[in-house]
Amino acid sequence: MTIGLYPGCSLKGSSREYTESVLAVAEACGIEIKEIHDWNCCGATAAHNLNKELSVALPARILSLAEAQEMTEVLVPCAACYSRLKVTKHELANRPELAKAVVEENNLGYKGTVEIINIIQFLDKYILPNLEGKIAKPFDHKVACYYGCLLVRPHSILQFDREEDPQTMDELMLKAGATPVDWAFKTECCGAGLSVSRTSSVGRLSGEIMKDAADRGAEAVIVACPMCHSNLDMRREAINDYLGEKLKMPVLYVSQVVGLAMGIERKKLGLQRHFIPVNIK
Amino acid sequence: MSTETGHVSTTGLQAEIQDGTGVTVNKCYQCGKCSAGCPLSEEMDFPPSFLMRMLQTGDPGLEEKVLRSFSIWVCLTCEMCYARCPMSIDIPQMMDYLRQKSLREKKVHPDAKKILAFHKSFLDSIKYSGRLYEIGLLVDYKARTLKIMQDMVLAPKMLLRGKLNIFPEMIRDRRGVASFFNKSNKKKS
Amino acid sequence: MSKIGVFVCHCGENISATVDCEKVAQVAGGYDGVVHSIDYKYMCSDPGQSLIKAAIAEKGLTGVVVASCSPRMHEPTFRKACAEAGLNPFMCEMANLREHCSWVHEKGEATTEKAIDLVRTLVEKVKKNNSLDSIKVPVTKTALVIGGGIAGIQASLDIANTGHKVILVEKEASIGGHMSQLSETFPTLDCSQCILTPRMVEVAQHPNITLYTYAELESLEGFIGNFKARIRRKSKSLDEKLCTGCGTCITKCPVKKIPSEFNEKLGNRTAIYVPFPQAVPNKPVIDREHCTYYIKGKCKVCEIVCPTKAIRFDQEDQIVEHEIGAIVLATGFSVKQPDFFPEYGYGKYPDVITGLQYERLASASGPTLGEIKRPSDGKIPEKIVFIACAGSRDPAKGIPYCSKICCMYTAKHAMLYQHKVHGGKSYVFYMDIRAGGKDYEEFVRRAIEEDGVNYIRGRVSKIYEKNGKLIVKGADTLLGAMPVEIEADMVVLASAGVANEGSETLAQKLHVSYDAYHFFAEAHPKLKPVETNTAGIFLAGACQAPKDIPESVAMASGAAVKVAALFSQDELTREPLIAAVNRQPAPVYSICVGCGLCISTCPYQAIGWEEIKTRNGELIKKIAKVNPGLCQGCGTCVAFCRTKAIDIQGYTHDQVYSEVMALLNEY
Amino acid sequence: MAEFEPKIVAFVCNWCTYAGADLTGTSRIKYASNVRIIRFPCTGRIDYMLLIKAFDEGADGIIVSGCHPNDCHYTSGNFHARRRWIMFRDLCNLMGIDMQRIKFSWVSAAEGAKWAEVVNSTVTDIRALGPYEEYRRILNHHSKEVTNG
Amino acid sequence: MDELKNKVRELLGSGTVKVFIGYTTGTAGTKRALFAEKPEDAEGLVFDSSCIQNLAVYVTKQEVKEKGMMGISATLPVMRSLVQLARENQVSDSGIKVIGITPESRLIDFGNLSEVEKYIHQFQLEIDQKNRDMLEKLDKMTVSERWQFWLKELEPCFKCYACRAACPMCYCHRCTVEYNQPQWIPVPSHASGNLQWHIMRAVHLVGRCIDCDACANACPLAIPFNLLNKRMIEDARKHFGGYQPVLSGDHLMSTFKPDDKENFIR
Repeated sequence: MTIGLYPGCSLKGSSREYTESVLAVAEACGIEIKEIHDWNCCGATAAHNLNKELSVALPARILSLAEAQEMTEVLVPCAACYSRLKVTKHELANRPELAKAVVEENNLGYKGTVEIINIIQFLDKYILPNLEGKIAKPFDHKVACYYGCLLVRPHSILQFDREEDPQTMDELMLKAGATPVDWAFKTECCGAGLSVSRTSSVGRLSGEIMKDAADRGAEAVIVACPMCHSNLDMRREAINDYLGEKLKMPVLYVSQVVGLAMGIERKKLGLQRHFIPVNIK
Repeated sequence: MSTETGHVSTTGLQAEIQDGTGVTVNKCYQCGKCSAGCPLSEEMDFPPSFLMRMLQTGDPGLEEKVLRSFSIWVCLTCEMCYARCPMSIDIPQMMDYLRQKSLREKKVHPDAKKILAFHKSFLDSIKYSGRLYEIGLLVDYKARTLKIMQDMVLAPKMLLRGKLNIFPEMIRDRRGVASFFNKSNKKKS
Repeated sequence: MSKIGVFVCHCGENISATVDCEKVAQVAGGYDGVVHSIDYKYMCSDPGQSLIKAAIAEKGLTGVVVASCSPRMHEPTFRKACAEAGLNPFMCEMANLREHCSWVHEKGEATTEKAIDLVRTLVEKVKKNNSLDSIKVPVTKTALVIGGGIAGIQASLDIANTGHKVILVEKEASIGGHMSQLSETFPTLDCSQCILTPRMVEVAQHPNITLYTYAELESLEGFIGNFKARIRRKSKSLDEKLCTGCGTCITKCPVKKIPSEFNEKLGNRTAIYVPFPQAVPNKPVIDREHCTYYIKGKCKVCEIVCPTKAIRFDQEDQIVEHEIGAIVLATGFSVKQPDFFPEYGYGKYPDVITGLQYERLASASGPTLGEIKRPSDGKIPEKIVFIACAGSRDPAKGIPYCSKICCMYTAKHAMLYQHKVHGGKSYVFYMDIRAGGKDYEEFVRRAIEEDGVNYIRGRVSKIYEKNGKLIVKGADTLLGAMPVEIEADMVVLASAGVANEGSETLAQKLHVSYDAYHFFAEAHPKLKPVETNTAGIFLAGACQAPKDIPESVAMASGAAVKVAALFSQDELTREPLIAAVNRQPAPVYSICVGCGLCISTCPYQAIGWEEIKTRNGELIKKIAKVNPGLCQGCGTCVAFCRTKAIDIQGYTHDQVYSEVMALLNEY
Repeated sequence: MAEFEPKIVAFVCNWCTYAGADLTGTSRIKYASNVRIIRFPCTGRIDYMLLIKAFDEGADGIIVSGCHPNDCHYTSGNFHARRRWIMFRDLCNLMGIDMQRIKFSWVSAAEGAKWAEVVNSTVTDIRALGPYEEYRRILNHHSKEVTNG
Repeated sequence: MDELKNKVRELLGSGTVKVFIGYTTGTAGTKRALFAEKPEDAEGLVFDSSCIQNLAVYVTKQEVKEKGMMGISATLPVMRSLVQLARENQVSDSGIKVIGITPESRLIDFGNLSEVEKYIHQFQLEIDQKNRDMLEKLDKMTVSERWQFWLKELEPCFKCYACRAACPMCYCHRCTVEYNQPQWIPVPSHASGNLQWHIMRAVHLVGRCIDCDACANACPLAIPFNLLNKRMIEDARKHFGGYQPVLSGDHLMSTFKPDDKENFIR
C-alpha cells in the first residue's frame, strides 16, 4: 500500500529536514510513500488573501493530479498546506458555482476522491502500529506540543482533534517516550505569514509561545508545521530580542522525535539543519 | 404563491459580504470574544469585533474605513476568532473578501504595503515556477520594498544548512498554473 | 337546512395585512347555507363578540364559523359567546387565518385564496356538527406536587392551606432544592436558608401534606380529576419511624470521602448521610453505591451504633399508589457544567468554578463556612473575575437562550466578595446587564457604585494558568474592543440554567409537551403560563424556563390557585369530544359486529363490552362499548373500526369527510 | 407560463403538528401557501380512506404529520398510526399509487421551523413531479356529484 | 368418504349437531355447500380436491345459525377461518363442531376450537410460488406500470361483490360500501370506484385474511385482486413477523411495538 505525499514548497527548501524525517520513519517501517508528480504550490496565505478563485484553483490542481496518479490517500505534512487542501476540498463540495468556475474553466479532472491526512494522522495510522517494541531509545524529555493554528482550525471543516487544548500530538509523544507538559499556548498563532513582512510581530507572538513552554519546564517544543518551525527556530533572534533573554530550547518536528525514538540516526532526520542546535539525545 | 422563507435583507457591503462569503454581519452581537482572542488585535487599528460593528452600521463612510484599514491586512487568518465565536461567524472568510475588495479598489492601507508586497512576490514566484522559490521570493520582495538589508543574515545561514535552493524548482506544466492567474485576474478587472 | 354565520377577523392588522378579509367574507357569504357573513377588526373584542351574538339572535344561526386566530387560542372564547347567545357551543368552529395563513405567507391572491378555502372547509364541517352537552366527571381532591424545591414547597403549602390533601414527591433525600444551596439572595441579600428552612419545616408538619422524599413518579394514568399515580419510594435502608435523627451513624460511618452533591463537590459526605444539616426530613439515607456493606458485604457500623436499631439493609424500594385530582410539576432546573469550554479550563484549573459552587463557598453553612477561599490552596483570592454568559447566549458551544438569573447572581457574587474580602478587586465580564425586576437595576448599580465592582463589557476568550495566577484574556468593547488581561486568583463562571436530565422522559410519562430545550411547555406563552396542554397538570418554577426565586414562588402560588379552583367543584365538565359505538333501533341495534378487535387499540382501556338483551334477559347481541368516563377522544378506534361503527364527536366521519370534499372542490 | 402550484392537503394531529404549525406562525416563518391543514385529534384518528379521497378530489400531494414517537398526547395513537401507514404505503405502492406524493413526518409543538421546512420541501418535490395527472385521468369520466354523495 | 358420512349420520342422529355444513355435487358437477339436517342427508356428502369453496362463510349467516348447533367439514383454510372468526366472537365451541379434513384427506374429530387452533399452527401462512412470481413481476414494474396494470385488471369489475360474498371475513351486517352518509365508496363501477373498493377491502383484511382464495375463485371475471391480500400477508411477515389466526391475544393491526421499523417518516 502506497501513500501519496504532498510536500509543499517549504518542505523542499527551508524545512527539508521535515521531509527527510517523514521519509526516514516511513522507510524504517516499510511504508511506501510516493510524491505527487509535478505538484504545484498550494498558494498559501498569499493566494486566499488576494484572490479567492486562485486560492481554490491551485489546491484543486494538486488534488486532481493525485487522483490522476491513482492516489486514494495523500499525506500533507505541512499544516498550512493541509488546511488549504482540506478547505478547498470542502469548498468544492459545498459551493457548486465556485466548483464550476474553478474545476471546469481550468479543465481539471477533479472528482474529490482523495483522502487528505495530516502528519499526526499519518504517524498514528501507519507508524505507531509498527512501533511496538521498536522504541529503541525513548525520547525521555519534557516536551511542549505545539499544534499551531491550521492543524486544528477551522474545526468545522478539518474535523481533527478538538480546537481548544488538543490532545493527539501529546498522546503521540507519550508513546514516543516523551513527557508532554500541560501548557496554554498549544494553538496560539506564531505569526506565520508575517515572518518576513512583519518580523517584529512574529517575535512577540512566537516569543510568548516559547516563554510559556520554557516556564513549564519543557526541554523542547514539538511542531507539525514548517512555518511554525521557521518562526520558532530561524526567528529565534527576534524572539530573544522580544523576551530579552537567550532561550536555547530546540524546536523539533513531531516526525523527528518519532525518528529519534526509533533510533534513526540524527543526520537522516536532518537535525543538523536546525538553527538552534538539538543538543538533547 | 411563494416558497421563499424570509431572510435578513441587507444593503451595500453587508449584502456583498453575505453573497460573497455567506457571512451575516448582523449575527454579531458584539461580545468581543474575537477581539479578546485575536493574537494581533493590539496591532490592529480596529479589532475584529469593532470591524464587525462598523460594517453593521451600513454607513458608507465606515465601510470605506474598513476597506482602508490596516486590520484586514495584519490579520493572519489563524482562525482563532472563528473557533471561539459564539455565533459561528466565519470572520476569516470575511477578511479574505475584504482584502480582495480593498486590493481591487486600490484602498490598501499604506502600512500594509510590505505585507502586500510579500504576498505578491509569493504569488509571482508561483506564477513563474509553479512553486515557491524562496531566494527568488526574498530578492523580489526586497526589490519591491527596498529592504535590501533585511534577513541578509538569515540567507547565508540557511544556505549553509541546505535550507535554500540556489535554483528554483520548476514544475512541468507551468503554463497551466500560470493560466490560473490570468483567468482569475481577468475576473477582477 | 342549516343557517351558518361567518365572522372574519382582521386581528388588527395581523390578518388583514396579507389577507383580503372583506373578500373572504364576501365570498363566504355566497356559500349555500351561509346566511350571514361579515368581517370586523377584532372579533374577540367585546363588540366583536356582540356582533356574533346579535347575528345568532336575529338570524337564528344554526352554526358559526369564526375565521381568526388559532382555535388553540380563542376557541373557548367564541364557543362561550355562542352559548351566551343560546347556540350550542359545539356548533361553533374556527378557521385559522392567522397562525396558519396570514403570518406565514406573503400578501397576495394566493394567501387570500387559501383563507377562503379554509373558511369554506370549516363552513362545510360546521354544517355536520352536532349539539353536545359537556360531560360531568368526579374530582379527586388530592393534589400531587412533583419536586420539593421552593416552587414545589410553595405550591404544596398554598394548596394544603385551602384544606385539600397534597402529596409532595422529592427525588433527593431532603426537600429544599437549589434554594437551600444558595448563600444570600438578591436583591435583598437575606440569607437563603433563613427564609427557606421555616417553610420546609412547615411542609413536614402540615396535616394536609404527605411528604415522600427519596421518591420518584413511576407512572401516571387517567385524566383531569381522576389520575392514578404510582410513586416509587427508593429504599433509604432505614426505618424512619424508629430513627430519631441523632446522627451517630453519620459520625461513625467509615466512608467519609464522597464528594457532596449539596456542596457541589467542594466538600465531602459519608455513605450514610443527610444532604445538609437543616435537611427535612432530618433522617439519613444510605447511598448504596458507596456504602462498604453494599460493596463488600461487611461493615454495618451504622447498624451497630444506631441506638434505636433503625438501620434496614434489606429494605427494598416500595411502590405506593394514590388517586390524584391535579398535578403541579415543579422539578426545577440544572446547571450546565461549563466543561464544553476548554478555553476556560473549567475542570482543569481547580480555581475556575461555577456560580453554584461559589454559592456554597459564600454560604455560612458551606465547606468554608462562608469564607471565600480558593479550592486549590484555600488562599483568599485578592483578585477575582466573574464571567457572565458562560454557556448562555452561545449557540455554537452552549445554549442559544439567556438564562435570565445570571446577571443578578453575578452582581450578588461580586458584591458578596467585596463585602467579605476587604481590599479585594473584583471584575465582571458581561455583554448586557439584564436587571429587569423590582430593585434589580438598583442592586446592580450598588455593586458598581458602592462596592466598586469593575464591570467590563466584553467576553473572555481564554483563561490559563501562569505561575499560580489565572490569566484572563478578555476585551473591552467599550474601548474599541481593546484587549484586557487580568491576573486573577479565582474565576467564577456564570454557568447556564438548563432543563433537568430526563425531563423529557417525565414529560412523556405525563403526556405534557416540552420545548426545544426540554423545558416543560406552558399551554399559552402569555395567557396560560402555568397550565400545560394536558388538563389538570400545572407548572411551577424553573421547570418551565430559568427563573429567580420571586418568580418561581409567584408561579407556584398561581398553579396552586388553579388546583384550588379545580377542587372547588365536586365534579367538573369535560369537553364531550369522545367516541361512541353506533346504536340503532331493533332489529339491528348496532352496526357493530362485536369483533372486539378495537378493544386493544384504546390507549385508555376505555372500550369494553355491552350485552343487548331482550326484556326477559336473553342475549341478543354483544357489542363494543366506550366508557365515556375513560375515553380521552383520540379517535384511534374510530379510524380502526372497519364497519365504521364507532364515531367520535367533533371529528365525526361526516365532518372530516365533508372537510376534505370542501377543501378540494373549487380549490 | 406560471409555475405549477400543487394542491396539498395536510392531515395533522391537534397536539403536536397543529401546534407546531401555530408556532411557525407566531415565529413568522414564511412557507409555501399551497398547503391546507385539516385538524385531527390524533394521527390515530386519520382514516386511510381520507387520503385516497383527497387524491380522488384532485389533490397533488398529501402531508400526514403528528407527534414524535413517545410524545403522543394520547400515549400511543401515533404508534397505531405508524403501523397502519407501514401497511397502507405498501398496499398503495403495489396498487401503483405514487408514494412520493404522500409525505409522512413527525413535527412536535416545538418544531415550528421544521413544519415550514416540511411544507416547503413537499411543495418543491410535488412541483417536480407535476400534477397528479395519472389519477386525474381516471376521474375525468365520472362527475363529482357521485362522490360527493 | 364413508367415514365422513358415518360421522355426520352419528352427529345428526345423536342430535349433537342440528345442521352439518359440507360439500355436495351440484348441477354440472360443480361442488356446492350441503346443509345436512337429517342423518339421511349425509348421503349427499362428497369430498375431493375440487371442493375449494370456504364453507366457513356460512357459519356467520343468520339462517344457518338459527338452526342451532352447527357441524362443519373443515379443510385447512376453513379451520383457519373458523379460528379467526372465533377470535372475532362470531363462533364459539357452544355453536360449532369441527370435523377437520387434513390435506391427506384424513378426518380429525376436534373436541373444541383450541384443538383446531393447535392443529393449524403447525402450518405457516405461505404464498404459493405462482403468486409470489406474479408479485415479483409487479415489483419490477415502475409505479405507473403497476398503475396501468391495475387499471386494466380492474376495468371490467362491475362490483357484483361476489368476492365479498365468498369471504368468511366479510360478515359485517353493514359493509362500508353501503354507506352513503358519507359515501365512502362511489356507487358506480368506474375506475376510481373500483380502485377504492379494492383498496378498502384489502385494508380490512390485513391481519385477518388467511389466503383461502375464495374471493378470487368467486370472481366471475377472474380479477387477481387477491394479490393485494397476499402482498399484505408477506409484508406483515416482513415488518412485524407475520400472523396466524388465534383464539385470543393480539390482532396484528390493533397493536403496535414502540420500535416498529419504518424508513419513510421524517
